[in-house]
Amino acid sequence: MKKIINDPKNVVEEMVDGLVRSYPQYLTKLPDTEAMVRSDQASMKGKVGLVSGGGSGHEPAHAGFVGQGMLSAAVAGQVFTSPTPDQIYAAIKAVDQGKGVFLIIKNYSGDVMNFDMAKDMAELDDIQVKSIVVDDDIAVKDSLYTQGRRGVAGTVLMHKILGAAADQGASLDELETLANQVMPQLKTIAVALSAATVPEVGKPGFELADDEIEFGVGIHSEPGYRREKIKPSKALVQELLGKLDDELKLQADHQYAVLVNGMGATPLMDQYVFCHDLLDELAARDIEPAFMKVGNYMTSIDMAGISLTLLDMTTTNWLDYLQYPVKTIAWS
Amino acid sequence: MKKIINDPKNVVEEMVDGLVRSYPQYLTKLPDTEAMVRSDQASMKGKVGLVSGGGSGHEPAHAGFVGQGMLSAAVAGQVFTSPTPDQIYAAIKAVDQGKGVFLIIKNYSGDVMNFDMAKDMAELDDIQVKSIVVDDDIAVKDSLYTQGRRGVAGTVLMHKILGAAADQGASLDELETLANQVMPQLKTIAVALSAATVPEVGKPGFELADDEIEFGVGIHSEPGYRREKIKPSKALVQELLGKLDDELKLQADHQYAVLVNGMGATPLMDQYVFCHDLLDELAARDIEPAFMKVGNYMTSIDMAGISLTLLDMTTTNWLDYLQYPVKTIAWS
Amino acid sequence: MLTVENTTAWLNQFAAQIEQHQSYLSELDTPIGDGDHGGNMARGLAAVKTALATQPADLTKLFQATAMALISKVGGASGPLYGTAFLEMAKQSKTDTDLGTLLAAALAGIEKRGGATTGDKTLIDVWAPVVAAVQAGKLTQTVIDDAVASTKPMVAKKGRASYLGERSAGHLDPGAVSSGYLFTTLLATEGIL
Amino acid sequence: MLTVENTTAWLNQFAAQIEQHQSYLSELDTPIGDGDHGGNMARGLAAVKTALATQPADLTKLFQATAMALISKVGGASGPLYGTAFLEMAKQSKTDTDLGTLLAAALAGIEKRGGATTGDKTLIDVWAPVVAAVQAGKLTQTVIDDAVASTKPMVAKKGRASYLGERSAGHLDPGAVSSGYLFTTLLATEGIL
Ligand SMILES: Nc1ncnc2c1ncn2[C@@H]1O[C@H](COP(=O)(O)OP(=O)(O)O)[C@@H](O)[C@H]1O
Ligand SMILES: Nc1ncnc2c1ncn2[C@@H]1O[C@H](COP(=O)(O)OP(=O)(O)O)[C@@H](O)[C@H]1O
Ligand SMILES: [Mg+2]
Ligand SMILES: [Mg+2]
Ligand SMILES: [Mg+2]
Ligand SMILES: [Mg+2]
Repeated sequence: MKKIINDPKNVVEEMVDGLVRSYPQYLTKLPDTEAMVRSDQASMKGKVGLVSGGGSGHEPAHAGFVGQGMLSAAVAGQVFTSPTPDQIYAAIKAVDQGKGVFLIIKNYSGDVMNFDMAKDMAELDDIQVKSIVVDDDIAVKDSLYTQGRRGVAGTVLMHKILGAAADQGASLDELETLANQVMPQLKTIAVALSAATVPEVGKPGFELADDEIEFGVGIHSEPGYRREKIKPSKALVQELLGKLDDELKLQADHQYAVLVNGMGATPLMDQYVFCHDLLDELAARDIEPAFMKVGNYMTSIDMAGISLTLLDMTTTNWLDYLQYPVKTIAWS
Repeated sequence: MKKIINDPKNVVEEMVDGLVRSYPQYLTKLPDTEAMVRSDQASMKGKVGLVSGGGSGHEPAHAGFVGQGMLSAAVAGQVFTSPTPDQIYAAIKAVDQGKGVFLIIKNYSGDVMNFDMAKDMAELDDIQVKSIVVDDDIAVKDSLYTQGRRGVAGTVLMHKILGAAADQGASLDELETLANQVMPQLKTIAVALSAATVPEVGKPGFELADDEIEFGVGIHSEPGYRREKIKPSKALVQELLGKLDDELKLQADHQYAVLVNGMGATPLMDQYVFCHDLLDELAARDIEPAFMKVGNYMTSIDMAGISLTLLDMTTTNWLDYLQYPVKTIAWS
Repeated sequence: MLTVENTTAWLNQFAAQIEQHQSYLSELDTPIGDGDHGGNMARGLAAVKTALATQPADLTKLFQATAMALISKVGGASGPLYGTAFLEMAKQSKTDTDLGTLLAAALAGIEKRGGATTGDKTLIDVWAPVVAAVQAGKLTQTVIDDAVASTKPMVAKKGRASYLGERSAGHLDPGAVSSGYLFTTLLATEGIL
Repeated sequence: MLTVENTTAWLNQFAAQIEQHQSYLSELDTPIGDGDHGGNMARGLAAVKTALATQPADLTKLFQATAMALISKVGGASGPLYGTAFLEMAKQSKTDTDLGTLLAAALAGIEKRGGATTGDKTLIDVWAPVVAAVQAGKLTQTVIDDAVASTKPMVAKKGRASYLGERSAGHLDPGAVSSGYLFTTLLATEGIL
C-alpha cells in the first residue's frame, strides 16, 4: 500500500483538517467532531437544513457538496464507517434554523441506524427531523429479505435537487415529498477494475486479475455481485445501460439526467471515452440526455471503475433544480 | 493494462467526442480536428482570444478550462503528444476577434515547436499572435544547455490569471506583460508513487517498487530526477516545500496562492492529508495562503502522485484574477 | 450475579480480546464487508476502557457509560447495535439486574434497531442462542463456539454481507465473532455465571 | 540522383521500417521519454504513404506533400522536426535537387527549429555525420550505424530526455534511431546514391 498519508489511524482527522483549512470560505468544522458546516451562515437563514454524510473515503462526497444551493452540513465518519449519532446530532443542531432539518441517508445498515439515533436525539431537543434513505444502486435485488439496495452516486443528484428546493424555501414536508418522488426514478450501477485500499487495512478489498472486472460493486470495496473478463468500454456501456433499461424502462420521449461517476483512480480520459459510447448507445434508443455530469463525485478511495446513474425527470421541474446555481467545492 | 477504453488508437478521438457531447454548453469541436472552442460565442466578442492545449492525458486540462473567464479554446493532441500546427491554427482562427490571440504553451520541445509553427500560419493570415511559454517545474535545472524547465500544473494558474484579465478586456500586449510578470513567481514540484500507462504503450512509463517514490516527475510519465523510499505525507511536504522555498524564498509577509494537484489516481483523501501537513508547514513559516485549490487539475492519466504549486502574488492584484468568476467544466 | 466489579472485569477482558483480534475481525470483514469491523470495535472498546477506569457508581451507570462510549466511538453497523444493547441493559438494570433478563432486553434492542432476525447471518445468530442458554442456566463455551460457527454457511440477508448474495456463504460473520468474544469473556469472568 | 520514382520508393521503404519497428521506437522512448515516438512516426508515415500514392508532379511537390503529412500527423517533437526537414527540402528543390544540398538544407532547418546541436543526444547526432558523408560522397551503413550508436552514452541536453540528466546516458535516442531508418533506406534505394 503506497499512499500519501501519515499514520493510517489519523487519516480522517488530518483529512478533514486539511480540507476545512484549505476551503474555510465553504466549510467550518464543529469542535470535537468531524462534522463540517456551511461557512456561509447567511445563506442558511430561515431555510430547512440539509444534512448528509457517511463513512470517509467517498470524497468529494459529502463535504464537497456543502454550500449554498446544496448541503448545510456533512458528517465524516471513519473510513468506510458510518459516523456516530452524537456527531450527526451536532450537525443537525448547528444548521437548524427552526424550520426543521432534512437528512439524506445512504442505505447501509450502519448509516441508517446512526442517523436514526441522531434523529432521536434531535427530536428530544424539539428539532423537527425528516429524512430520505437513498437506495439507487440496482446491482443488488431489493427484497424484504435483504438489507435493501445500497445508496451510491445517485445520492449526489438527491443532494442537488433537494438543495435547490431548500434554497428556494421549500418546507420540511415539501422536501420529504420531493425526495420520495425522486427516489424511484434514480438508478445507478457500477463496475470496478480494481478494489479500494482502506489505509488501516493496508490491502485491496478484493483482488482482480489483470483481465478481470467486478460487476455490481458498491462504494465500500466489498466484492460485487459478479466477476467477469474485462470488456471494451462500448461493451461495458451496453451491459450497464441494459441493466438500467430493465429497471427504468428507457423511452425516447422521456427526459433523463445522467451522472457518469469515476470511482477514484479512473482517469477522465476513460470516463470521456465511456461517455462517447454511452451517448451513442442512448442515441440508438433515440435518447439525448437533458443534463449530464462527468467526473469524480462519489468515489471509493482509489478504486478504479465507473458508476452510471440515470434519473428520469419526465414531467417534473427537476432539471431546474439540477441547473440551479450552487456555491460548493465540488459541484459548479 | 486495464482501462475503460476501446481500441487504444482511437482514445483521443473518442474522448474528445465524449467530452464535447457531454458538455455542449461549454465546448464545440472544430470539424476534422481535436480542437475545442468555447460554445459561448458572445462572451468572446471583442476580447483577445486565449488558446492552450497539448498532448492528451492531462484531463481536465486543458478543455476543462475553456469558458468565460478562462480559455477560448483548447487543442488536444494524441496522448502525451503535442498537437499539430494545423489544428492549433484552426483554433486560433476560430477564436480571433480581431484583437489578437494569446497562446499559453507548456515548455516541451514539441509543444513549443508546434505552437510556433501555428503562430507562423496565423500571422500569414494577419492574425496577431503572442505567447507565453510556461516553465514552472523546478525539478529540473534551468540552463542554456538543457531543454529548460517543464510546464506543469502551474499552467492552470496562468490560464486563470490571463483568462480573467482577457475577460476584463486586456489587450494582447497587456496579456503578454502580465504573463511575463507571473512566470517567475510561479513554481511547481511533483512526486509520483506510480507512473502513468499510455493506452497505446500498454504498460507504465517506469516501475516503482511498493516502497518507492519518484521525485521530480513531470506530467508525461518520463522518469523523474530521483528515486527514494516512500515517506509519510509530512516528510513529503517538508521536502517539496523546502525545494520551493529554495526557489521562491518564502516570506511571512508575502501573499501566496497554492495549488495542490492530484496526478490522476491519488484520492482526494490523500490530497487533503497532504494539505493538512502543508498548511502546518506553512504556518510554521508564519504563512497562510491567500488562495488555495486542491484537486485534479493537470493530471498524468493514471499516475499516483501530487504536485505542489506556489505563486507569489505579493504587491499584485492577481488574487482578484484568481477569484474572478468563470464558467468552465473544471474550475469553479 | 453481576456487580460493578465483575462487570468491569468482564468488559475489560472483552476489550482485551477485541484489541488482540482486531486484525482478524477486519480480515473476516473483508471478503463479505468493507474491512473495518476490527478497527471499529477496537476504537469503541478503547473508549469503554477509558470510561470504566473511573469506577461507575452502579450497574446502571456502568452500562450507560459503556453504551455512550460504544455509540460515540464505534460507528458503522456494529456501533448502534452494541450501543443499543448496552443502552437497553442500562434501562433494564434500573429494575432488574438478572443477567438473563438484561441480555434478553439487549437482544430485543438489537433486533429492533437493526431489523434482523436469526438466520440473517449477523451477530444476532450468536446473541439469540447464548441469551437462551443464559436464561436456562446452561451457557457453555460450546454453545458460544457453535453459535459463531453456525454463521459460516449462512447466506447473509442483512448488513453489508447481504450485497454479495450467495457469495457470502462460507465465511464467518465478523459481528458474530466479536459477539463470541463478548460471551466467552462473560463466561470466563469469575462470579458472573 | 533523386527522381520522383526513387524518392517515392525511398520514403515508402522508410514508412515500412517505421511500421515494422514502431514498438521498438516507443520502447526506446520509455526510459528517457514518454513512450510515444513509435506511434507518432507510424501515424505520420502512414499519412506520407497515402499522400504519395498519387504520384506527385515533381520532387518539390513530393517533398511538400511529405512535409505536410508529417507536420499534420506526427505531433510531438519529432513532427515539427521531420516536417521542417522535408519543408526545407521542398524549398531547396526548386533550385537544386542535389541530395547533399537538400539534406544540408534539411539539417539546417532542424537545427533552427529545435535549437539543438550535435552532442545534445538528438536525431541531429545522426543527421550531421550522415549529411557530411553524403556531401563527401562517402555514405555507408557503418556511418549510419555508428552515428546512431554514438547517442547511447550521451547525456541529453535537449528534448524530453534532458529532464533525466545523467540518467539519460546509456540509452539510445529514439529520434536518432528513426533517423537511422531514414538514411538506411535512402542508402538501400536503387538509383539514389
Ligand atoms: N441489521 C443488522 N442487524 C444485526 N446485525 C447487523 C446488522 N447489520 C450489520 N450487522 C452486524 O454488523 C457487523 C458488521 O459491523 P461493521 O463492519 O462494524 O459495520 P459496517 O457493516 O457498517 O462496516 C456484521 O458482521 C453483522 O454481524
Ligand atoms: N530540440 C530538439 N532538437 C532536435 N531533436 C529533438 C529535439 N527535441 C526532441 N528531439 C528529438 O525528438 C525525439 C523524440 O520524439 P517524440 O518522442 O516523437 O516527441 P516527444 O519528445 O514530444 O514525445 C528525440 O528522441 C529527439 O531525437
Ligand atoms: Mg463500515
Ligand atoms: Mg510526446
Ligand atoms: Mg464493516
Ligand atoms: Mg516521446
